[in-house]
Amino acid sequence: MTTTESAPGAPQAEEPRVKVRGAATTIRFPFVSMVVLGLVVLVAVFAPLIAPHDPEVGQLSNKLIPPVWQEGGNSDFLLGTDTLGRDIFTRILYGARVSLMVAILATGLAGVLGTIVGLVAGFYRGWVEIILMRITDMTLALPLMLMAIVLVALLGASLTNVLMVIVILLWPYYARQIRGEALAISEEDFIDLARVAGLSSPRILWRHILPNVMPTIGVLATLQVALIILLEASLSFLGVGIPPPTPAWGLMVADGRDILGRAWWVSIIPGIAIFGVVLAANLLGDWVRDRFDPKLRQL
Amino acid sequence: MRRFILARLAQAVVSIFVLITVLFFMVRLTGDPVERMIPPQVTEEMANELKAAYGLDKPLLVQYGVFLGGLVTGDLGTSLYFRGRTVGELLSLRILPSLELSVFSMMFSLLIALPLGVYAAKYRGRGSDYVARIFSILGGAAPSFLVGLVMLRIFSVQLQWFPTGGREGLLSVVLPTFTLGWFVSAGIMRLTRSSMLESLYGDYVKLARIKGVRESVVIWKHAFKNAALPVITYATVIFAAVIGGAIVTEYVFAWPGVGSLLIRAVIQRDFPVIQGAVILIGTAFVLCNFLADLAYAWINPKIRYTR
Amino acid sequence: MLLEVKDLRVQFHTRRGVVKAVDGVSFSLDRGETLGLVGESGSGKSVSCMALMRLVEAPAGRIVGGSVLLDGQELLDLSEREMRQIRGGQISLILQDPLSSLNPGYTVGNQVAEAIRIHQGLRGRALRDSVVEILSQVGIPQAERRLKQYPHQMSGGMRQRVAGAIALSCRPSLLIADEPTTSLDATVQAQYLRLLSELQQEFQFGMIFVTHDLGIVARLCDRVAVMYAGRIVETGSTRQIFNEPAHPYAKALLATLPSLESRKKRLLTVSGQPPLAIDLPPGCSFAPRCPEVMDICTEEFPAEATTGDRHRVLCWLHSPSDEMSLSAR
Amino acid sequence: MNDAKPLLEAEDLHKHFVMTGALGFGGQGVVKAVNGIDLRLWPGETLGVVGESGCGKTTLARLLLLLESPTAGRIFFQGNEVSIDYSREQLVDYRRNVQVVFQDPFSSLSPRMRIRDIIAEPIRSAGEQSAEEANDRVGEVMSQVGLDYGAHADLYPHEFSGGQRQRIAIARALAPNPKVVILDEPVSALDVSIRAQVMNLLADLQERFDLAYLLISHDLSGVAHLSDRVMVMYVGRVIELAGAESLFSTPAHPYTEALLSAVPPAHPDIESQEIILEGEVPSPIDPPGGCTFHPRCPYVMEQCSDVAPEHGELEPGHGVSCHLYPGSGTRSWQQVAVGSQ
Repeated sequence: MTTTESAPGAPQAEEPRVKVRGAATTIRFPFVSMVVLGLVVLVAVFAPLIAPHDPEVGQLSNKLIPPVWQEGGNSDFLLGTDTLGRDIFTRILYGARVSLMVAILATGLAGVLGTIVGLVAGFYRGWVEIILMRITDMTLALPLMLMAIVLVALLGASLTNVLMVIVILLWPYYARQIRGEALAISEEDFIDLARVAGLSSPRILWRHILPNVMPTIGVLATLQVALIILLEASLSFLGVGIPPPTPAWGLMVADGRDILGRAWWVSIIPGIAIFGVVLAANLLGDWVRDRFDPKLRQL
Repeated sequence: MRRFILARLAQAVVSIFVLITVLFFMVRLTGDPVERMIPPQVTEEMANELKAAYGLDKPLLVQYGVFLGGLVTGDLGTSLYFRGRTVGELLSLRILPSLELSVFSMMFSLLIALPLGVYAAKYRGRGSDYVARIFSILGGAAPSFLVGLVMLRIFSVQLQWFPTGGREGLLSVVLPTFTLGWFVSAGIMRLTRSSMLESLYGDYVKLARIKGVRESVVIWKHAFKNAALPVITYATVIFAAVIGGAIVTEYVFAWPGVGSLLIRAVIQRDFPVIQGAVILIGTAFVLCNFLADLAYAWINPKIRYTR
Repeated sequence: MLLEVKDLRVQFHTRRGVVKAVDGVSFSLDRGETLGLVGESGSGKSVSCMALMRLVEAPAGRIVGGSVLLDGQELLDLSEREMRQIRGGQISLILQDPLSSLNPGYTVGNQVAEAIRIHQGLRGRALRDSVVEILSQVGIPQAERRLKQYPHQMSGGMRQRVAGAIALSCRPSLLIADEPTTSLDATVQAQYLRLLSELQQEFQFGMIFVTHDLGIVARLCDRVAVMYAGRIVETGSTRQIFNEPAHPYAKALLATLPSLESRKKRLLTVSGQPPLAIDLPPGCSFAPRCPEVMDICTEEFPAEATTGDRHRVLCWLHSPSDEMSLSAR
Repeated sequence: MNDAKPLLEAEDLHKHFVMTGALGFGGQGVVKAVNGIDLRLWPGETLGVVGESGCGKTTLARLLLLLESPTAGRIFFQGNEVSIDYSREQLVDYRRNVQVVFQDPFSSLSPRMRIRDIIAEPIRSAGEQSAEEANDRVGEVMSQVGLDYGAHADLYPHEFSGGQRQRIAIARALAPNPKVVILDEPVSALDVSIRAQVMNLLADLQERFDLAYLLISHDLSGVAHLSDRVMVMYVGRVIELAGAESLFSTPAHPYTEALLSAVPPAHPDIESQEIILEGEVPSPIDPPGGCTFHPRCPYVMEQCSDVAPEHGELEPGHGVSCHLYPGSGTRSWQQVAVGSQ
């Protein structure tokens, strides 16, 4: 703690502070991203209505049919079938459910947990902060993918475990960022003024700090959605994520790995689905960040 | 400065210790490794014998002590799958290939990302900026297993330019390096670009121009040196990306590194090997972070000159 | 005449429209003379200064017209390469904040040396001696020892002296000081102002001193130019402006100064706020706040009225056709 | 003015901050930001506090606002001791009566609250008024500072200019009907032409509601214009305290003298005698021994580096801490004037 006596200040602009500078690159509203993500949500919700086949059971007689536009394709199986004769199109639709569910739940849980920890650590100084931040830093000091692989492997591959592990590994990102924000906001004069007005600490936290970190939480959440989808897909691909026969995209990519030469579509089509969704989520995240919280551009 | 180094070193050691401890107890508490491994038809007697052979019949804390003692002497235990081979032996064969892949990809991504980031910032909003940003956006969104598989399909299966896997000769390193390097460079480029933008608008850059310094010197000497600071700070993120990406990339290309050993051990439930691999990768990760901190302190005179 | 600026115009293209940050600025300056450039934030003072060095942030900002003659040489026509020789060589600038204007990554010695190396081509021992000399000249004690220090190891006053050393290291004929003392304490500001005048005595450079503090103008400057919304609304000798301000805005600025003498009396005020340069009212930009506003003020921009002794004003109260009457109405 | 008891009183206030190393261990020193300050603020008066950076004036304000707890010393309001450690109920009365306006009009207003809620906050937290009464009060204070309730109450801070924001901050401070308002550099962030508007407003409000102001500023002319008495601080201590006219016309302490001379004159024809001090304000981490001003003092004597001078009265109402005036007043004004030749 040091005293900061403000130096005789220069007069500041009378006009509202102009936002130039930094990475506020004009990213236009990510219309395409919104359409893609909206589509994925719709597909996920209505998968049972749209899907032409059963996602988990196929007929071996139908195995490895190429997509409809290739020679030997069959309009019954738009995107072809896998080694067990399951319709890839159907599995992609159902796979969207898995990806979205993991992404939304993990983002939400990690966000709530991290925000609480971050706010408490940023506002109440002393040993509470030290302990919380040590735990946060310790978790952050571990390689994400490695820990995810090992934890899921130890706990056993299941949807719940994947979700839990992702939350355990990702909440510290919120906690650290939110704590920093909370610290910065605590320095603002309006917090002192709220004290002078007689507000209690919990009230200040609720009325003044939380509303001002909300944009950051939103930005982090949008950015993490993409990361989580990618992480879940990688885990499933490695065989330590969602267990078969659930149609998870990562798992589907792994299915076709050994027959890449003969049947590229088994791997590549779900891979493109992952890529598309992650790309859309990333672009949206970038836009949200630049629009609402340019300070965070380094994430 | 010395104090700073010592403090960071202590932090790194504590991190590694916590990692090891947590790992040990997690492995033991999530189920007896031998029981998970042995086939159901094995009699209890044989199982107990096996447990005794691996020292699993002793109390947990004693096991922990033995485990720590083993660590100190470099003994990481024996593999459950490859009978009779020690974990240390298995790992030592894998370290060099892993190191090779990481170093190649890191160099590749730095060579691409730093200049790209700098020029994207300088020509912000123009052609080269867009090229750079598309490169990084795609790299950040494409899962490395997909990139790897597409590469394999096109360059190995179709064109047969490169081997489909393994580590034989220089050619075999090209595809894994690109796959891992692209993913990593996406992050570095974004960081470099944004921190360059910040420093290009700084007053000291203005002052350099006022002094009549040439534009290229303004950019590389004045702006870049300060822009590099946050990039180094975020080296943590970058190393995490290399190490995480390396596991997947090694697996896709059947690269004989620690990552693919780990995945195989996970599938085979070979717990001593998992433990060993995690300790190795985790330690490397923590050490890299420590080195990044040092580099940061060394570049940043504000830390260097505060004892 | 050392410097002659005629009808300088700078525009910024922003998403909200074209900002005429500097809109036809003219003034001149002799060697050894100090011009105080006074105005509120956003009036275009700093942009004008950067424009003199042709350092308006591209691509948003552009010098769209006018002429800048330094020793008779048109700066706006020079190539970028020739202009680099002028910057730091013949024209120097001291920025407002000495903390952010020095590069945190290099030693003080290195940063002072850079300009000398570029413009005078000195190397090695000679360069080092020259750096030490200029640092001592700006009053940095034990300059030799300071060479290896980083900016963050110095106090604010010392840093601003270093900035001064960088600016003066190549003996410029024109020094622009953009509010160099606003971040300094009063007693340190006094030291710095004294230093600047002493150095000016010695080197006889012309100086443009940008400030919002009329007291500094009174103490330091020979002449004053008052800026409002991108234009110089009045310029003249410091005495003329302080004794007989002609433009209502200049009058207002002087009248609003608090002091011991004004104790417990009401200060005169100008209502309203300075306009944004983006949507300037038609006619005179000051008209909406002017206590002496007339019909014509909101319709047409006033032409310049001038008297013989370089006292000029942009105001309908002083019609250019008549003999200028400074005690208007 | 002096017939009543002082409203706000501070007795030998100290605030020391312990500096810790970058990683949180190893004490690196103690910043004596405020180092023994006595202060009395009477009803309806303006006490100016001037000093350069690091003199402790902002810390003093934070202590008086009960935002920091003093390392030593006591604070009284209307004769009753107050402390940051008191229960909320006991503090309500103090919080309502002692309000503040800070320097930065941008940082003072929470960006995500409407003006109405910002101004109402200090009334609501006291919890004595109904929502309607609070709203009426908001309208009342807004018109007192020259804002339009109908047009402005539902806007957010970013829709206002700096000058207007400062008016909002003043309205908020006035809302609970305080007796004391601490003004921490209230106009220094504003443009020159806006400053005068806000200073007039402050003077009007003071007269209308009989407010006591503690005006903290580095701007001597502003302080001279508004203050009845002025306190000069240097590195955590009060070195001179006097009525404004007396202080500005006959400063006693060499530092005050230099500080006044450092203020540029209001007119080019005023021949001011400049006293240029050597060096800069010392850091409060490791201030010089004895009189903290001695390394820069033009009249420095032997004892100055060893013994810190006592605060003594030169004449009633004019106190100074300086060895030039042993036993306060033995060395006359004329002698000092001669010394400065």
